[in-house]
Amino acid sequence: MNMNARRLDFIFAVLLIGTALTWWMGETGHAGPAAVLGILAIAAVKGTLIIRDFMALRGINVFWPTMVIGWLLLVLGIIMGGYWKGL
Amino acid sequence: MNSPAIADIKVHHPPGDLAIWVFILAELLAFGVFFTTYVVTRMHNVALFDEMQLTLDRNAGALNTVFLIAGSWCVARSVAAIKLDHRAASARWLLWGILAGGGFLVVKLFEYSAKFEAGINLATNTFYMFYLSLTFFHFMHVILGMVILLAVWLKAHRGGYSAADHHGLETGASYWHMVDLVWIILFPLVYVMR
Amino acid sequence: MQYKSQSVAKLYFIAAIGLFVAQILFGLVMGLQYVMGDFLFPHIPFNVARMVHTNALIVWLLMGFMGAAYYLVPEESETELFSPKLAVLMFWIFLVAAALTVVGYLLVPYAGLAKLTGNDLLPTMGREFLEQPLPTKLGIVVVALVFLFNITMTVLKGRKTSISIVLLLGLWGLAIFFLFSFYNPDNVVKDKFYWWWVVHLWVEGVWELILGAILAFVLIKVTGVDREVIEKWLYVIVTLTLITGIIGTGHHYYWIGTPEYWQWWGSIFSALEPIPFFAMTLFAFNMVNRRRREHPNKAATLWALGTGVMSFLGAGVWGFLHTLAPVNFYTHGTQITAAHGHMAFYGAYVMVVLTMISYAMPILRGRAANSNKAQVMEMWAFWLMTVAIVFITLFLTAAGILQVWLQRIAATPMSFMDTQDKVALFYWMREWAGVVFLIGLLVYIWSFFCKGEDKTAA
Amino acid sequence: MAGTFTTSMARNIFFGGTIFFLLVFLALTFQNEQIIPQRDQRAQLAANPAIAAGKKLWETNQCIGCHTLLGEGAYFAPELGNVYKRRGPEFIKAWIKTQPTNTPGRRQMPQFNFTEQQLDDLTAFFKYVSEINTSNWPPNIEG
Repeated sequence: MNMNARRLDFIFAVLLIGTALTWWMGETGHAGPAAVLGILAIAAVKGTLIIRDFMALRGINVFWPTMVIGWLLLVLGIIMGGYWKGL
Repeated sequence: MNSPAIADIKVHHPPGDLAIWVFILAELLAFGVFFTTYVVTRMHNVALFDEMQLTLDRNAGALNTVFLIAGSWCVARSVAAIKLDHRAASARWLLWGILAGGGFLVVKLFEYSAKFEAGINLATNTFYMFYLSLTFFHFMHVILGMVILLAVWLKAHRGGYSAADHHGLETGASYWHMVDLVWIILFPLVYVMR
Repeated sequence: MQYKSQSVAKLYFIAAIGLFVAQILFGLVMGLQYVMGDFLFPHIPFNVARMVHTNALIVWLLMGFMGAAYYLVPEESETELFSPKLAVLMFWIFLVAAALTVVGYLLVPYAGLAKLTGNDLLPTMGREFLEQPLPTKLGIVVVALVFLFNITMTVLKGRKTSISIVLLLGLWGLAIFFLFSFYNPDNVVKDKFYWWWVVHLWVEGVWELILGAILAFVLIKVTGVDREVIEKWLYVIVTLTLITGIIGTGHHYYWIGTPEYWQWWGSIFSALEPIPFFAMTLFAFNMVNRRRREHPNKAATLWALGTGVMSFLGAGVWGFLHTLAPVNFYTHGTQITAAHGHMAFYGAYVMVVLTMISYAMPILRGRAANSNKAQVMEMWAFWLMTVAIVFITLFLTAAGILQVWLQRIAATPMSFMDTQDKVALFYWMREWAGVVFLIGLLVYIWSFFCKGEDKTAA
Repeated sequence: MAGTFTTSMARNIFFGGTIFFLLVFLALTFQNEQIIPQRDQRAQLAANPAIAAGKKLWETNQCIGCHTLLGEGAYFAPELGNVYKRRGPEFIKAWIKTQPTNTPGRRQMPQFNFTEQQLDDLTAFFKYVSEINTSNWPPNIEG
């Protein structure tokens, strides 16, 4: 076991918790702006972890993480905007 | 093993071949436009989308999320292993990643067959047009990702990658993580949020 | 010229330019018929002029592609052509078939031509761009297959470069998708659906591979940039082309009886189609900026850069303007489509063939580049034709916008013919721009005969 | 290692990506074939041979060289996909019979010397096309 592998395991655990949380919010019928914001925040965290650690864009030329994380935040932002207008 | 985590060394390019990254950006753009279209269309059909969303199998969606992040994790571990030159472990992790992808496909096929038996197709209504289009497009990406991983595994299995040279492995891994990343948005958007 | 057999390309290029002139002349006839409806009626009705205009275009572009392939493949493969004789024979068969077809169009009423050429055996005629009689269609298949055999054998016996692989793939795709022109079901929806497998998958699919390969070849030659660099980017660009363009076919499936999901798939993927064209523009400029040598043929470089810019404008921007389903609902089947068609064909395919001719023709005539005087003249032709096509496009776009407004959006919509009268001014301006185009073309041809101090021998 | 960009990888992605998107397109085509029977009026086509005869007349007289049909064709003369609804069968037949108008300066349509039978076939074809489900295109009856 090295540092890097342990870190990956930890991130995997966080991703599982995030997924369980999203699923739970769906099961318990959470709806409305607060729920959407919460679910999108979870997705943002999960996505960022995947991009930075699994895709290993952490610590490389800023162009790449900016593009991919920028894509993630832009899409999530658009979704938030769309749900804000039509909930 | 206490060698330094190699991923922490500053490098200027993303892991894998630059060509796959151009492809990944193009794919992300296509999915991004697809998601945006979904959101805009939903704004005009909130009642329909909210009603139809309840007919989806959320448990299957969540289970598939687990499969994909597990698959992504396995492949990340495979890359971590090869960086320490643990070739057998790397190949093993890769195989687990492919199996996780297979799990995703099986669950998805059960989900689809239930929908098809109910006579649902792309012309059923706007929500199902999006549900089927988005998930099918993504489904095909999972298959493509698995094909790539399989090709990578064949080489890894023969010990073809090493700590010094694992360019192909990283290329395949980057694509596979992209498939996971897209689902991280797709699942809450189509199955959960209302 | 490195290989003797490359010289067959010359025949193809000359015939291509000849048909180009015919295309433009008939275009001017049609343009005049738009405003003087009875011009040349009943001798050359509009439909006949249009058939000659579009079919001449297709045939001369095919001739240009074939000539380009015959020039490019021996040099890339570093070997003589498999069979130069076969290439010459196919040229004459193709030219005679094309000439007979045009004569048939002009002298025999179309229904009579159909009867005469055995259309009853397998009805394939009378669909847009696929008007050719059955024997001509079969002839195209034979010529294409023999051509492909010749080229493929050449590549197989020599060096296999990325450029020749992409080119071959494009040419094979061209031949394969043409086979759908023989499928003509009674069901109009299916007829139209598979008709696009020829038309769209040609111009927004495999032809772009040919375009990319030719452009990459000329860029290597005129800039001296490493083949490695250019070939990598060629692959990236053609990848982007096909991943957007194949499903982009859906933008033709909005209103022809096909299911509505195509509106979404078609809009999304065709909206991404400008990306490969933009990449191509960047590619062309980037390579020219990084050039390692000053090639004496300045005109060829100008055409290459022009292809990058004009294909992006014509195919990319003007395509995007009306590709989204909610917009296309109003613009489908109007002059907007015609505007896009003119600039896209010129910017992408006409210009790339002229790029190749501009680069190869001086070498085929035994010099590295034409004299300064001839090049200046060729560049004048470039600007005259390019500016003319920009104005043709702008005027047709204006006519189209007005047409959409009067006929489709206004509270009391006008009839088609009344609308046409209202936009006549734009048609007149388009016709004058067309005259400028013809002048540009004549200057272009003149530049071949311009004497002057030749640049160093090839 | 990180940061390379190789021709062979670019080529593999080109082939892989192309095959992939071709497969997606074929899947969409497969679905298309399953749905169009609800939209393309094929029952009419099977029941009435005049429609196919009319389509052949439409093709062998190269009508598409001036007109559009469901928005595709030349843009020189009116849209005929919905002409049956716009004008009705009698007008269509009378119009074709009286061509050309010979009005100076006006766009001219040739005289095709159709028989009554052929005119009926053509109108049957126009009726069939006008009933295809085109997602409400054109925006209005003028085409």
